[in-house]
Amino acid sequence: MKLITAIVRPEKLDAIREGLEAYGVQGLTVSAASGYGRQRGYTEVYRGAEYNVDLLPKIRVEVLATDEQADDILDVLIASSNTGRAGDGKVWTVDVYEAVRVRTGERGAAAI
Amino acid sequence: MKLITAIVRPEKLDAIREGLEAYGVQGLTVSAASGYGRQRGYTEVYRGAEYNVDLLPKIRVEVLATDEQADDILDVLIASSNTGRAGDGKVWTVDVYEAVRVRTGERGAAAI
Amino acid sequence: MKLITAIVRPEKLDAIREGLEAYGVQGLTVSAASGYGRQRGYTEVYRGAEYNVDLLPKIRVEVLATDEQADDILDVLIASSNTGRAGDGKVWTVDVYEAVRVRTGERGAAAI
Amino acid sequence: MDFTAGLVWLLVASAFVLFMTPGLAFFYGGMTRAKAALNMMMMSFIAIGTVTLVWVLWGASMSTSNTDNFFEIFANPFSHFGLHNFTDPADLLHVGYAVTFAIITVALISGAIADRAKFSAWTLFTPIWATLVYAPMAYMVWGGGLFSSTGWFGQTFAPVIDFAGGTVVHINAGVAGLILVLIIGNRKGFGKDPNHRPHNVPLVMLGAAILWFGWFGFNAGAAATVQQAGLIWINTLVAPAAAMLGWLIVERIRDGHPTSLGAASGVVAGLVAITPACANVSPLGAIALGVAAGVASALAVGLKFKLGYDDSLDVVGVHLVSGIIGTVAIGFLATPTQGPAGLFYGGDATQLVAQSLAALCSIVFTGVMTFIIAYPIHKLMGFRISERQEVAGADLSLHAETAYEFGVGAHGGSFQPLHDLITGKVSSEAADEASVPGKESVQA
Amino acid sequence: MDFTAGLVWLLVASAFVLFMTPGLAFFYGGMTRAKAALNMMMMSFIAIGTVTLVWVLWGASMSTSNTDNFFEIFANPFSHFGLHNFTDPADLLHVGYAVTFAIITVALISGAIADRAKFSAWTLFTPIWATLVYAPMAYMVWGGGLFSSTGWFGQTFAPVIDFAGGTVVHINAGVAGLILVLIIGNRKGFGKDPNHRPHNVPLVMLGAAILWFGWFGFNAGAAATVQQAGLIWINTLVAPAAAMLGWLIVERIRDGHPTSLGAASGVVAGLVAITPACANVSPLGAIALGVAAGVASALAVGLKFKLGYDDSLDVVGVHLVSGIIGTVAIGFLATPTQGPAGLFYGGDATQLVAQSLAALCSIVFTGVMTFIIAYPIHKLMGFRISERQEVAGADLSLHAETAYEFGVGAHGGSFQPLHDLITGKVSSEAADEASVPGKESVQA
Amino acid sequence: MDFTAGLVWLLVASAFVLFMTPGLAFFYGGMTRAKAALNMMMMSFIAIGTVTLVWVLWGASMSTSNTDNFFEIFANPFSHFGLHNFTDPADLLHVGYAVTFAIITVALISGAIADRAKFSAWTLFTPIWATLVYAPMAYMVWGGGLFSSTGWFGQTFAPVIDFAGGTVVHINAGVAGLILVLIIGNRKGFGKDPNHRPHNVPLVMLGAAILWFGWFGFNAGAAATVQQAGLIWINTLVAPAAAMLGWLIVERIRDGHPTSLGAASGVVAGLVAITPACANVSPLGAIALGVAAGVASALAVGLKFKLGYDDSLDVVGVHLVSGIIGTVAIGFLATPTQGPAGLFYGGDATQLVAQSLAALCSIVFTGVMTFIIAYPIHKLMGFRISERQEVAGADLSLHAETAYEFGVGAHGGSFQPLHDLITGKVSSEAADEASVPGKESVQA
Ligand SMILES: Nc1ncnc2c1ncn2[C@@H]1O[C@H](COP(=O)(O)OP(=O)(O)O)[C@@H](O)[C@H]1O
Ligand SMILES: Nc1ncnc2c1ncn2[C@@H]1O[C@H](COP(=O)(O)OP(=O)(O)O)[C@@H](O)[C@H]1O
Ligand SMILES: Nc1ncnc2c1ncn2[C@@H]1O[C@H](COP(=O)(O)OP(=O)(O)O)[C@@H](O)[C@H]1O
Repeated sequence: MKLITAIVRPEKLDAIREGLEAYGVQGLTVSAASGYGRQRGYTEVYRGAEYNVDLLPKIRVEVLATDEQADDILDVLIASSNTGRAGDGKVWTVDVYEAVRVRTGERGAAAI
Repeated sequence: MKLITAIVRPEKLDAIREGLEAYGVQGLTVSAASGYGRQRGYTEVYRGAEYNVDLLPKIRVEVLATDEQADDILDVLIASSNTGRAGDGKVWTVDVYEAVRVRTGERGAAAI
Repeated sequence: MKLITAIVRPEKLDAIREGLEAYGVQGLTVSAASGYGRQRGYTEVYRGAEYNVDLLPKIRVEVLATDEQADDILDVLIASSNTGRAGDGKVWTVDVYEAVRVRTGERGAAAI
Repeated sequence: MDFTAGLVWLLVASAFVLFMTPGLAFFYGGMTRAKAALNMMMMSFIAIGTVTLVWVLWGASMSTSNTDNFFEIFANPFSHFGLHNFTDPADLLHVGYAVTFAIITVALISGAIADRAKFSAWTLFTPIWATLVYAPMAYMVWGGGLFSSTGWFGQTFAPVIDFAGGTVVHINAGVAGLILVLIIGNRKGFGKDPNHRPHNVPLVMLGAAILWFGWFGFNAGAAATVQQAGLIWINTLVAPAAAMLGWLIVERIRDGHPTSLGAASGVVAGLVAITPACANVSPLGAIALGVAAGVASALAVGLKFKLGYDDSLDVVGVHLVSGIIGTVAIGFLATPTQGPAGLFYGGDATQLVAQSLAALCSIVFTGVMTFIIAYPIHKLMGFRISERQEVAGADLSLHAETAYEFGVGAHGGSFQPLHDLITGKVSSEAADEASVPGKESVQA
Repeated sequence: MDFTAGLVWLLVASAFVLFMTPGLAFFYGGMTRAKAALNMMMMSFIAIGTVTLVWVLWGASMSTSNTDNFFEIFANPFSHFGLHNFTDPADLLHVGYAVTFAIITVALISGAIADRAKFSAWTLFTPIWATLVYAPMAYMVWGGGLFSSTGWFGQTFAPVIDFAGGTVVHINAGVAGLILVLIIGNRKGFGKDPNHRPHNVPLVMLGAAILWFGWFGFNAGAAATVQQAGLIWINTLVAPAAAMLGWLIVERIRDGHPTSLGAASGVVAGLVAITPACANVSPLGAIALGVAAGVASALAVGLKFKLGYDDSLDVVGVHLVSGIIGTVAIGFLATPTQGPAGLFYGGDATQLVAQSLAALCSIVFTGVMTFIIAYPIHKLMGFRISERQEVAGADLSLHAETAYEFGVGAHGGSFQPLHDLITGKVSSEAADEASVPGKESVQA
Repeated sequence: MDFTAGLVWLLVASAFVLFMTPGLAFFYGGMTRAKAALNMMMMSFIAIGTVTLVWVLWGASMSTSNTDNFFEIFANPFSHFGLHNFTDPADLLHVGYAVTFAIITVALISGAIADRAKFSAWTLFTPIWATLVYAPMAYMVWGGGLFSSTGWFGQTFAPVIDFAGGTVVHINAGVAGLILVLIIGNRKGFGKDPNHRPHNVPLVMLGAAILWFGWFGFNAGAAATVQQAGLIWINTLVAPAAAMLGWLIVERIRDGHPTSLGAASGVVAGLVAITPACANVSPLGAIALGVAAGVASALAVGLKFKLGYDDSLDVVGVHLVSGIIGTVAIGFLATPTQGPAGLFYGGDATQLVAQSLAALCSIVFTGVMTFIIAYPIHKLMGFRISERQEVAGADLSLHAETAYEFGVGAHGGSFQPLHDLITGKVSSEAADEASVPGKESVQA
């Protein structure tokens, strides 16, 4: 199994959910994050002062997937969160050693 | 070493802490998340309108553990957060390549 | 590639960012967390009552890095967040199977 | 001239009523999503600015009785231009009281178009509407115009009883809100997106509390005698109290739980209903009126989803519906001691007919006039922000601010990712750097 | 009748006092956890609803002096039923002033049972308590009953001095709160769970500010002369100012840091203490009284943890303790210019005895009566929510709302996971789907 | 003495003005970072405590005209010590009105030193400053001292026109704020850290709303006639309305977006400017004055970054700048009906000179005196918290509290990690356990 983590623009959440649902993903986890990549380095004027800001709000979307589906889901995530501009974010995959559905205790692929 | 991540019901935090402490776990990390799995699809009425809601609040509990303890801790987490109903959540384990205790710089199992 | 995760004191964020920038890291992700390790067990008096508190606020800093740089970055993170006292936190590293830059679709080391 | 007790009360009451408009800003602001809360409040604040200027310059003149009027619809705007030519020592106090009504009526409208109105369009709309709709309505009902005892309508049917503004304020604002919704359309996700729930209910309750407090000035400020003041005070307490209970009972039965948003809304509905009737019904009548308004508005606010128009913060459901109820109820509930008796007190149907017709007339007048004002604005400059601005939130995209910044965590400032959206400055280099899909230009 | 200056002040003061109850809602609401904040505020709001109706229907009648009374405890509830038969032009104004006191007294009680009271039980409790406890107390002290100059107590000992409600309001509410706590029990985690800290201290401070503002009406509203009004005004400023300093000094010494919750609480303690005494002590006396109240209440609020009863928001520690201090202090600090002199001003102990006995009597009366009302409610319908509802938060489980929804992030609405808890509707299929352990039925 | 209408208004106005100081606390508190919001509000609250005591004890005496004064700078502090020896029935009412001005003037200063002042030092500073700076200023301008018609300045140039406190309140507070900034230095990250943005803009707007509401009492409370009261009321509405528009237009042109922080600040700037002039300019004059103040202050608040002094919440940019504008504008805009005419109304330059000189004198007087008071405090006990306390936030480190605790999530209480920082108690064992780098001792 794989865990796919995407750090992407908050406004892309709806698109991602639609994309994943279309592909048939049954669940996901979302949380708030912030960060910077190459898009760093805005100057914002507020009440006469100039501020450099680089931590921008992002969301973290995590999807647990079987090894077979992982690649496709990665593609879905990228496709649905891409705008073509800096700040689009990162997606990465790690190997999952074990996964369990709490309700039933099912393990492995059955747990997803 | 392993990192065990549990995405579970917020109200289970106390039970989880008690379970882990009873087992002898010395530390954990908690953060806020939300998500959906199979429990998706409520209809909520608010001020005369019906809304579909599917992102429900969860907490993420993470525990760093030695390979030997990982399985037991997984079981503790599942046992203490199970209610038997959809929405109970997921627990998964990934391999950790290296872990360090910041205060002392100890590495590996000693860092846990 | 590696993903390095640090659970550290919130007030260390600036030091960490400076440390990473000095080393040449181009991006990072930050989120809020809380937890306890060995520093657990304060008693706080509030309005005449004594409370035991053990979940303390932390931040989670995540950096995606190539295998070569991972060790150095680990050291940078530890050095910049260390105070020598309990509560300093944990840093751990996991293997990353795949990483993608959403904007360009670049994969692997090029995505970092 | 030395102070008299009545004028001191007027002075105090005027401050009370002015306080209501910020109160409304909190009431409305708490009900929107967090990302459009400031914009919502700004619509009320800017109305204080623009309407005050209008009123001082020509509005007061237009709504004040004098021999020189335009078909009993409004008075000469220039006879007291800039508040000149007032001779009675108390005249400025009366103007001060009157302007607070003009302000809040305009501000009330904004609730219908939460989250999506262009701030510049709204800023333009407010002085025009105050001039062409509010000032005439005030003149017609209170200034000696059409509906007053000397006007054609008043003489033909009966002078309208509208002590503190059922037609002038609430029906007026409610209709205007409805027209604006029809022109600018629904919020994205209307009736589907659960995030449209209020983001800060304590703020809503604070707004309701300030409104209620100020409403004692609103209703009782013009009381002529101690008896009348006492009656109005009691009614202004009793009707909203009863309406709150009415609203909560509807919720309890229909949805299973009484909500605090319902309590706050019920209070406002009761206040709206008692406004025209406050000097003409007994305390028991006020209870009945309150319950009726609370129940009716509680049921009405759900209708918008069925009918498909997004009156976001229920200006129609609360102000129009309860405003009509209060205005018409006078025909039934008016006690003979304070004027013509209503049907339930042995009067005939004259007053009921007059009240109903007047309500109808003001609906038509305001509807038409508001359309005539707002539609060209919408066509010429656009009354609505772009979808992208709406998704980003009106606060960020129009005001370059966010309402809250609690971030214990790590956010360097959540208003940044929309840098170009805010500033409208997208250099070609910045366009690449900026996290922005398009180059839409932005106007607040 | 034309306005008089005194009646205008009464009119204004009544609005001030009504504003206090929402103020209290914010004061209390900010002090609870976020997940029960709305419920806390709703307890005050609903009290405005129910007590207003009680008062208009029979409460005003019960507390107004007339020849027809029940053992000097309350007057005939039907002589002015529905506010009929009032003849003086100013009567309704006086009723308006009086009802605001009844409302806030009832609302005050709710602080003792934060986070865990069943809303339906509270809603039922309020009109009964207002009828059987508040109205009699008001009659006995202010309406010509037992403790007044014509009553048995007043003639035997001395008429109680209680200008604005040390016994009627604060001791009364404090005792009632204590009894309710003993009946319904402590919050889960009482004295152990650090999350019981206030969730929004600025809201607490706003509440305190509104309370202070309104308290000028509360204390001075019934002033008979300009001198008295001036004295009361000054005392209503000075005593809370001194009490705030007293409280903060206790905190600084005991805990090492002066808190803003302490400042807000100190202000309220000082206001409570000066309430009965405001017309009878000098400004320097008010300073002394304020410091005493601030110090005493600061020390008292910690006691509940030792004694093990969960007076959640310190109704006992602040209102009962400082209410007693203010009531009894009159026996020492009363200046001879305003009535009988206190011990420190050369008077004898008569007044001190009368004040102390009256305080005692009202403690006993209210304690017994509150028990008689609340215990059956608790037995019959339950005065407390289930543990699961308490853990989920009273807002979600009783009102299907959350106070805040700031979520920039991703929460589709945090009130969902308790769908069945809220609606009580668990279909067998939904029961499986729903994230809910039990099938407990829910009543708000 | 029976109530008179004028005295009832004074009574009400005093409560209005007292309400302004908590209003200011919210205005300022919302503008700071979340982690110092309570500390900010506490600076206002504690000022109510300390200044009230000062005023009751000797301040009222020092600022009240009597034959026994010190070089026309202040009156005998002991002649009315503890408010003794007042003979007029209305005297205490006038004292009540006056003390509210003293309180808010002191509180205003705190905005300049947000986020970094030591609370104990501030607590010490306030009564001394109220005694040595505010009371003399009040005496010199309003009490019969230097600048009044009987004082040397008044007789040499002309009596200063300062109806409600352009010099006494706003220039005074603005200069004091500037001196404190120069003494204690800038916030860490000043001009660079975007987290210095306001953490709760609705709270700022609430503060502005309460200030505006109260300001009707502030400006009109001392009105002598109905005409004057009407004029002042209108001007107190018009000037801030115009100033809000002025400020927003500057923002729109310069930054591309009108902000709600700008609207709130504009309102306050307009209120400041009209304060001295409210009884002496026409409504049209008030519009002009308001626009000028709004534009000037909007431009001024940006200057601090250029000049490098961290007047955190713009006490200088708003109160000093608009205070000077209002004071000096009288020389141009004063209408002849209310006193000497200004230049634009055919008067000569006498008044303009007097106004300008008086503004200058008060700048110098306050500047010197504030330095003499604050510098020793800074040297002896430190006026500034440690950098570590500043980073942790003044709320946690000085008051052991956090403003908000919304945590649906998991935070057991965000004030813990600084256990020793708060308590100052670091046992050697705890020192190891505690998550704390140093052993700094802490004083709130
Ligand atoms: N090396 C990294 N490690 C962890 N997170 C990163 C890294 N680089 C970028 N991110 C995350 O991705 C988000 C988007 O970054 P972006 O500017 O699109 O990066 P890039 O253009 O370098 O791919 C950042 O806000 C940050 O949260
Ligand atoms: N495939 C998945 N990937 C990531 N998170 C998931 C996934 N499925 C479920 N979750 C997380 O687990 C939580 C509980 O899901 P639940 O409805 O109990 O799932 P299931 O019944 O499918 O096991 C969800 O709110 C979500 O945060
Ligand atoms: N075993 C663990 N698993 C997950 N997170 C941990 C663990 N131990 C500690 N942490 C995290 O590290 C933070 C700092 O812990 P700390 O007291 O410094 O740990 P220690 O002293 O044991 O290294 C905690 O607040 C918690 O978030």
